[in-house]
Amino acid sequence: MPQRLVVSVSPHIRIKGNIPRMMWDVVIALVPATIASIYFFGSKAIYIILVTTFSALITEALIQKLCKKPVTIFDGSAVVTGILLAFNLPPGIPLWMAGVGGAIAISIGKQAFGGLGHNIFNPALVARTILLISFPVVMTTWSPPRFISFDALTYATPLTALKMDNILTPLKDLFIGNVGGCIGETSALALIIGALYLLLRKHITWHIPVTFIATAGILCWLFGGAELFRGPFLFHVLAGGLLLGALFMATDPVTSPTSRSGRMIFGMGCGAITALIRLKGGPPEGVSFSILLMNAFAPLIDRFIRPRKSRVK
Amino acid sequence: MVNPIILSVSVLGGLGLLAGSGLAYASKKFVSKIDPKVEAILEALPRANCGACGFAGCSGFAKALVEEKAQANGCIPGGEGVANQVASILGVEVEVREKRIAKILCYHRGASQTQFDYQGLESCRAAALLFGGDKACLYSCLGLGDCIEVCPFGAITLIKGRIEIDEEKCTGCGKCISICPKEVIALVPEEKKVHVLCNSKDKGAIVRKICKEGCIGCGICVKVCPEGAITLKDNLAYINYEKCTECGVCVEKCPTHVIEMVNG
Amino acid sequence: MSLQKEFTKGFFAENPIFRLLLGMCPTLAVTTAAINGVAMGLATTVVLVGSNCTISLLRRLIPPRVRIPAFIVIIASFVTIIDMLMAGFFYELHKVLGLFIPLIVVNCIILGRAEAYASKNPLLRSLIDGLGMGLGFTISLIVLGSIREILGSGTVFGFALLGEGYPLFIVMLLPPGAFIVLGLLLGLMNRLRKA
Amino acid sequence: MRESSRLVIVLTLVCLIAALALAGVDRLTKEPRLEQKRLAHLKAIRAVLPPLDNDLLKDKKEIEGVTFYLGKKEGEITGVAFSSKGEGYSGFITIMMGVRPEDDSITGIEILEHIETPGLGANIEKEEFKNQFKEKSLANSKLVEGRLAVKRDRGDIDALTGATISSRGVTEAVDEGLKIFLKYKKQILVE
Amino acid sequence: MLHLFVIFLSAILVNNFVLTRFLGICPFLGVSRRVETALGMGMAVIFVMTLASLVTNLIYNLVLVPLNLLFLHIITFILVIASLVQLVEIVLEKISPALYRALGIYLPLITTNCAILGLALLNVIKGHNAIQAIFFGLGAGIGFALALLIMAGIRERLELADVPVALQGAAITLITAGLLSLAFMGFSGLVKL
Amino acid sequence: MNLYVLENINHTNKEQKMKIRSFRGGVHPPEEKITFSLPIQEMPLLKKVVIPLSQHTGAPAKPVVKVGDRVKRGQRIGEAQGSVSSNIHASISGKVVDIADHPHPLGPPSLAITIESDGRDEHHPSIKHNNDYFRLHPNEIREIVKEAGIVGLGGAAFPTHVKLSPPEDKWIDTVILNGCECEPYLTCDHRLMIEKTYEIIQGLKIIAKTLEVTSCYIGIEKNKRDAIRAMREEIRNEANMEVVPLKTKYPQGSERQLIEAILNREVPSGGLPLDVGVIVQNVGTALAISEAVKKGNPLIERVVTVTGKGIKNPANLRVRIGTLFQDVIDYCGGFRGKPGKMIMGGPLMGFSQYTTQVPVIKGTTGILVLPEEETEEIKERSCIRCNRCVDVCPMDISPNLIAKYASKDRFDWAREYGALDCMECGICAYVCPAKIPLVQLIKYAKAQLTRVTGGTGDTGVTGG
Repeated sequence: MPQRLVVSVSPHIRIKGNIPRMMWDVVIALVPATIASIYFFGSKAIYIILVTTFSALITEALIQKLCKKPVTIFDGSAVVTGILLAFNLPPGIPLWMAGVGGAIAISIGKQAFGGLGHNIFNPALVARTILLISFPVVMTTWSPPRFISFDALTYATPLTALKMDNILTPLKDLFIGNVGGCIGETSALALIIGALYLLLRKHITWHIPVTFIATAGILCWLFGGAELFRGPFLFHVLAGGLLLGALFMATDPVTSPTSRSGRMIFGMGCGAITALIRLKGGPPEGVSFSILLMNAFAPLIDRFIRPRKSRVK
Repeated sequence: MVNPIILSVSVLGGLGLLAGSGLAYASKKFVSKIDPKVEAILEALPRANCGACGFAGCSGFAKALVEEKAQANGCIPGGEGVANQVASILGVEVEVREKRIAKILCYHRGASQTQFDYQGLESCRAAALLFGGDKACLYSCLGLGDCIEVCPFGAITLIKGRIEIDEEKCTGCGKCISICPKEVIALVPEEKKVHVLCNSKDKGAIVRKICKEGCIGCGICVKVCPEGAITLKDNLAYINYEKCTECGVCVEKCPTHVIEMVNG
Repeated sequence: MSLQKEFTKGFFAENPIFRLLLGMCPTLAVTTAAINGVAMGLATTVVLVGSNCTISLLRRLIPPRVRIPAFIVIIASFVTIIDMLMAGFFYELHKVLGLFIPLIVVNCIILGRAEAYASKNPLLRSLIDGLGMGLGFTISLIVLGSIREILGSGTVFGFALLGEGYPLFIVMLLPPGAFIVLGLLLGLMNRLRKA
Repeated sequence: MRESSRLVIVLTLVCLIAALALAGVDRLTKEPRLEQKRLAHLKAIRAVLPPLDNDLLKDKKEIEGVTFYLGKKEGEITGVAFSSKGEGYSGFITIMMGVRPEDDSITGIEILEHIETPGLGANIEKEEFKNQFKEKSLANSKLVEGRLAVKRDRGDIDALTGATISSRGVTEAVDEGLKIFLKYKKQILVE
Repeated sequence: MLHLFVIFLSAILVNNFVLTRFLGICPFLGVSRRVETALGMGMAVIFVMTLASLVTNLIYNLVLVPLNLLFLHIITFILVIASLVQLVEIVLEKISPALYRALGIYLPLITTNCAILGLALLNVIKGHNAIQAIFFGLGAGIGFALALLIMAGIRERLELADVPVALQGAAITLITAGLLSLAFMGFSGLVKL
Repeated sequence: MNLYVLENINHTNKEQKMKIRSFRGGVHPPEEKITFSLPIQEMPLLKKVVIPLSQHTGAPAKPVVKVGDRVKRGQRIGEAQGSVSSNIHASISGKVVDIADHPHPLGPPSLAITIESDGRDEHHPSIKHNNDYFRLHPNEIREIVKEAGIVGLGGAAFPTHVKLSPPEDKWIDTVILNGCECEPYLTCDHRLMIEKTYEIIQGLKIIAKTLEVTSCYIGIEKNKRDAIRAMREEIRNEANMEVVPLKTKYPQGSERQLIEAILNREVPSGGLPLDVGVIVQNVGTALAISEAVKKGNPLIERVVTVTGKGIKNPANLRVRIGTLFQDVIDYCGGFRGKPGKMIMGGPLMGFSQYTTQVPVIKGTTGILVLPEEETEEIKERSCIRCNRCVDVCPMDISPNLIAKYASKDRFDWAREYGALDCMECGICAYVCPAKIPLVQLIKYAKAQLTRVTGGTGDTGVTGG
C-alpha cells in the first residue's frame, strides 16, 4: 500500500475557533474593566486580580494532578474565573482572603463537578457568596475610589447608600465608575465596551443580558419608589453588580440554559430575583444570589424547553 | 381534675386502639391485592421507608425488585443480610455449572496490523462503523476497550496496547461479549487451557497477507487431533472443549502458532 | 459475626452517616459545635439502645402487621423520655438541640435498626448493635461538629483553639457549610476506602 | 378475625404501657423542667438588674401583658426588669432590660432570643455592644425624631460593623422598652 | 392576611425546610434522581404536609392542650401522621385511582419523613393557629417540592458530568445542596418572622 | 401562507430579482470551489473496472454473470433484489474476471464484479434511442428508470424509480430540482447545469410528466450565477418552471432544507418529502433520467469532481462507474505532496477512504484529497454548552446532548433529544469550538438505537 491515509467520520473540516480562544477572548473583554478598576482603586486592584487568578490556576493544576486528569490551566477558563472573582471583591479585602476565594471557586465551584463544562454554578459567584457570608464585615466594607466627588459615598456603595440612607448617587459617576463597590463592577462604561467585544465575537448572545437588565430595571422602576412607577430605572441598571453580572456572569454558557427561549426565561428570572432582593431583601445587592439561583434552575429550564420540532407520526 | 396518668393512658390507649383497628381493617382490605412475592420481600426489608434505594419507599423497592428493575442489594440500611434474603426470595439462580470465563479469540488482542490511521472516538463500537475498524483483519480485536468499560468486575485491562482479561476476576457474566462489535470474545471453560486464538473467517491467503498469527484454515490441527475435537468451519478451526484433553498436539503442529496452550 | 465485630461495625464498615447515609437531618442541623454532636449522638444512642432492647424482647409478641406502628410507639416513648430528661437536667443543650430531639423519632437509623436487626435478634446482640451503631453515629457527629466548630468559631468543645486574630469561616456554621463539609467528608471517606 | 383482634390488642397494649411510662417520667421530671426554665429566665433578669436581695418571683407585676420584675435592695426598688422586642434582620429580637426608676436610665440589657446571622447580626450578644446601653436614658441620649437611634441614623448608638439592621433592632427594642416603662411607671412603683 | 403570606413565603424561600432547616434530607437525597419522580413526590408532600399540619395542629389545640397532656405530643403526632398517610392512601385509591397511581406510591415514604413531624412540632413552637398551620404546611410543602425538583434537574445533568470518582453519588449531591442553600441565602432578610 | 407564497411566485416576473430564500440554521463554510470553471473532461477508457453490487440504498443487487462471461457496455450484470434496490450494469465491454469481495468506499469489503476491458467499448444491443419518449406512459418511464439502474446522484443513491412511484394516497404537487451543491469543493452539478442545461430540463420534464405535477422549481445557490443564468435562459418559455436562487449556505442541498427554503413547507420528523407533496431530484439524476429515457443509456458513468490541495491537477471528470480511485487520481497527475485524507464526497458529509483501490460508484460526487497538514487531529475539550451546534442545526435537535448521552451509552435519552432525526450534515461538529466528534457520536447512537429497535433510523436524506 503506497499511502497510509487517515480515516475519520465526517466532517473533515473544522472552524478555527476553539475553547481556549473563546476563553482568552473573554479575558480580552475584561481588560477595559480591569483598567477601570486599576484607575479607580489603584494598585490594590492589580494585586487582588493577580492573587485570585494565580490561586485559581494553582488550585486547578493541583486538583487535576490529584485526579490524574490532563492539566488544562492554559485554556483560559481558570483565568476568567479568577478575574471575575476579583471583580466581585471589595478593594479593601485582605489578599489572603482573595486567594482563598480563588481556591474555593475552582475546587468547590468547578472541579468538584468535573471541571470545565460540568459545573452547575458559576464558580466565581460560588466563591464570592461563600466569602460574603463567611466574612460579612470585610466583604461589605468599602473603601472609596480615588476621585471621590462627594462625602456621602465614602463608606458605601450606591446601593447601600440608597437602601440604608436613601441617597441617590449621580448617574454620571455610576456610568464612569467613580463610586464605591467591588473593584470590577463600578464602571458601566468599561463593562459595556467589553461586552460589545464579546457580542461582536459571538461568544455571547443578547438574550440573557437584555432580559436580565430590562427585568431588573423595570421591576425596580415599578416598585422601587415610594409609589408605583417612581423607581430610579437607570440608577438600578447602572448601580451595583447588575451590569457585571448580566454581561459576564449570567452569560456563562456552562451554567445557563442552551435554548434561546430558555435563556430569556433565565435572564428574566435573574432580573426578577435581583429586583426582589434589592427592594425587599436583606442584602442591598442581589445579583450574585440571583444568578446562582437561576443557575440551579438552568437544568430544569433546559429540560422543559427544548429546541425540537414537533414529532408527527 | 382527673389523674393525669389515667388520662394519658386512656388517650394513648384509645389512639392505639384506633390505629390498630384501622390497620386491621386496611390489612384485610389490601391483603388480596399484593403480589405474595412483593409481600415476602417487604417482610424481609427494613421498612424504614428511608428512600435510600431511590424508590418510593420499601414497597416501591419491593415492586421494582419483582419487576426486575432493581438490584437485590439496593437496600442500603438492610445491608448484606437483607440482600441475601431478597435474593433467595426472588429465586436468583445459584449456578452450579462449571465456571466459564471470557477469552478474546485474537492473538493480538488489539495490537494487530492496521491499514489506516483512525481518528475519532476511543470506542470499538464507534470505530467499527468506519470500514469495520482500522485493523487490516476484519475479524480482529480493535483494542479500544469497550469491554474494559463495561466489565462490572474490573477484570479487563489494557496492558501495553493489548487487552488482558484477568481470569481470577472474570465471572463469565458475558457483558463484554454482548458489547463487542467484532464478536471476538467467547466464553470458555475456565479449566481448559487450549484455545484457537483467531476469529478470522477469511480465506487462508488473505489471512496470510495481513496477519502472521491468524488461522489460515489449513486443517492440520483437525488431522492431528487424536480426540477428533477440532473442526473447521468458515476457514477457522474450532475446539470442542468437551472432547479436548489438552494433549497439546495441535499446539505443536499449528503452522501459524495460533492455537495456544495457557501456562504450558 | 462475633459480638465484638457486631459492636465495631457501626464505627466504620457500617457507619450510619458516612456509609449508610442515614440520619442526615440531625447530622447536618446540630453539628455547629462538637458538644452538640456529643449530646445529639448520645441521645440517639440511648434511644437506639432502649428501643433495640425493648423490640428485641417483644419481637415474638408483635404481629407483623402492626410491627411498624408498635415500633414507632416504642421509639417515640423513649424519645419523649429523653426529651423530658434533657429539659430537666441539661437545659442549655436541650435548647440548642431544640427541634431535633423529638425528631430522633423519625431518624432512619433507629427504625432501620429496629426492623433490620432488633426484630430478628436476641436481646444481647440487639443491645450491642444499638450501642455500636449509636456510638458510630456519635463519633461521626463529633467529627463533623469539630470541623465546623474549629473553622466557624475557632474553638473545639468551647476551648479556644486558634488565636484571637484568626478569621472565622462563618459559612461553616450556616446551612451551606454543613452540606459542603459533609459532602467533602464523604468524598474523603470514599477515597480512603479505596486506598 | 383472631388475627385482626390480636393486632388491635397488641397495639393498644403497647400504647398503654408507653402512656404509663411517659406519664411516670413526666411526673418525675416536671419539677426540674419548670425549675430550669425559671432559672434561665431569672439569670437574665439578674444580669440586667443591680445587685438585689429579694425574691424576684414574688415581686413582679403584670400590666397590659408585660411582666415587670422588681429588684430590691433592702426594701428599696433599685431596678425594674422586663422584656421588649425589636425587628432585626431575619426576625424579632427579644431582649430583657433593666431600668433604674430614679432616673429612668438603663441598668443593663440581655438578648433573650434572636435569629440573626451568626458572626454578623448575632454579635449583638457581645458584651461590648450590650454594655453601651448602660446608663442610657431617653433624657441623656441624642434622639432622632424622638427615638433612640444608631449613629448612621444620626443618633449616638454605636452599630455593629456590617450589621446595622440588627443594631437598629436592639436599639428599637430598648427605645420601646423605655417608653413602656415610662408609661406604666406609676403603676409599677405603687406598692 | 399579610402575616399569613409572610409565613407562607418564609417557609418556601427564607427558611426552606430542606435547605435551611435540614428537615427531610433523606427523601431529598433519595428521590431526587429523576425529575418525574421528584415531581410526583413533591406533589404528594405538598398535599400531605398541608393536611398533616392542620390535623396535628387541631389535635394539639383541641385535645392535648385542654387535657393537659402536652408531654404526649411527640407520640401523638407520629401516630396521627402515620395513620393519616394510611388513610389518605385508602381514600385516594377509592375516590381517584388516577391520582393514587400518580402520588400513592410516594405516600409511604412520607410517613417517616422528618419534615412532616418537624412541621407539626414547629407549629407548636411557633404557636400557630389552624389557619396559620395550613399556610405554614402549604409553604413548607412547596418549599420542599421546589428544592427536590431543582435537585433532580441538577442531578440529571450531573449524570453526564465527569465528577471525580470519590465525590460521585451522595457526596456531590450534598455539595450541590450546599451551593443551593448558599443561593437561597440571598433570600435572607426578605421576610421577618 | 403557503398558497399565498405560491401564488406570488407564479405571478412574479421571472426576470425580476426575488428575495433570496433560505432555511433556519446552517453555516457558510469556505467554498473552496477550485474547479468551478473547469469544463467536464472525459476520462479515457480503462483496462479494468470493479463494479460493486451494492451502490445504492437498499438490498445489494444479485450478480447475473459468471466469471469468464463476456459483457458489453450497458449490459445488466446485477439484478435488483426486492423493492428498494437497483440494477447494476457493465460500464465497459470486456470479460468478467472476478466476482469477489473488494474494498468498498462506504464500508467493509463487499461483493464486486471485476471486468477486464477488451478495448472495444461496444455497447449492448438493448441501448437504443427512443424518439417518441414524450408519448410514454408514466409507468413505462418508471420501468425504463428502474431498468437503467438510476439512483439519486447527489450522494445518497436512493433508487430513483422508488421515488418516482409515490404511494397512491400521497398527492404530489411539486418537483424540485436540486442544483444547490452546497458542499465545499464539489462542482460537478454546477458544471452539469452549465454544460448540460438542455438535457437536465428534459429530464425534469420527464419527471414532472411521470408524477403528473405542474409546478417545478430549480433551486440553485446564488453563488452559481452562471448556472442560474443558463437555467433561466433554458426555461424562459416554460410557464410552470421557476429557477429559485437560494442563499449560499450549508446544507441548502438537503431535501428538507430545500423544501423549507422554496416552499416553506416542513417535512415532519421521521417523514419524507412526499408527505408534504414534494419530490426532490438532483440535477445529475435528471440528466441520467433524460439519458435513459431518450437514448436508452443505463447509468454507467457519472461526473466526479477531483479536487483538494492534495491533488496535482484538480478536474471535473466524466468517469465510468467502477473506475478505481487510483486510476482517477493518476489521471489527475497524482497526489500533490503527502496525502492526509482521501474523501469520497465533500468535506462535510464525505467518507474518508483508507485505500485508493476503491471504485467510483453511482454516489461518488467527488474525490477530495486533503494534504497531511489539513488532517491533524485536533485536541478534544469539554463541552461548555456554548450551544453553537444547536443554533446551526437545521434539524432543530440538540447535538451536544445527544453526543453526551451517547458517550455515556444512554441511548434512550439520545433518542429523546432527536438522535434519529439527525441527517449527519456535519455542521454541528464543524462549528464545535470544543472539537467534539459530534457526528460520530450521533452516528454511533443511531447505530446502537437502530440495532436495538430494528431500524427505523432512516431519515430519507438524499440529494446534496
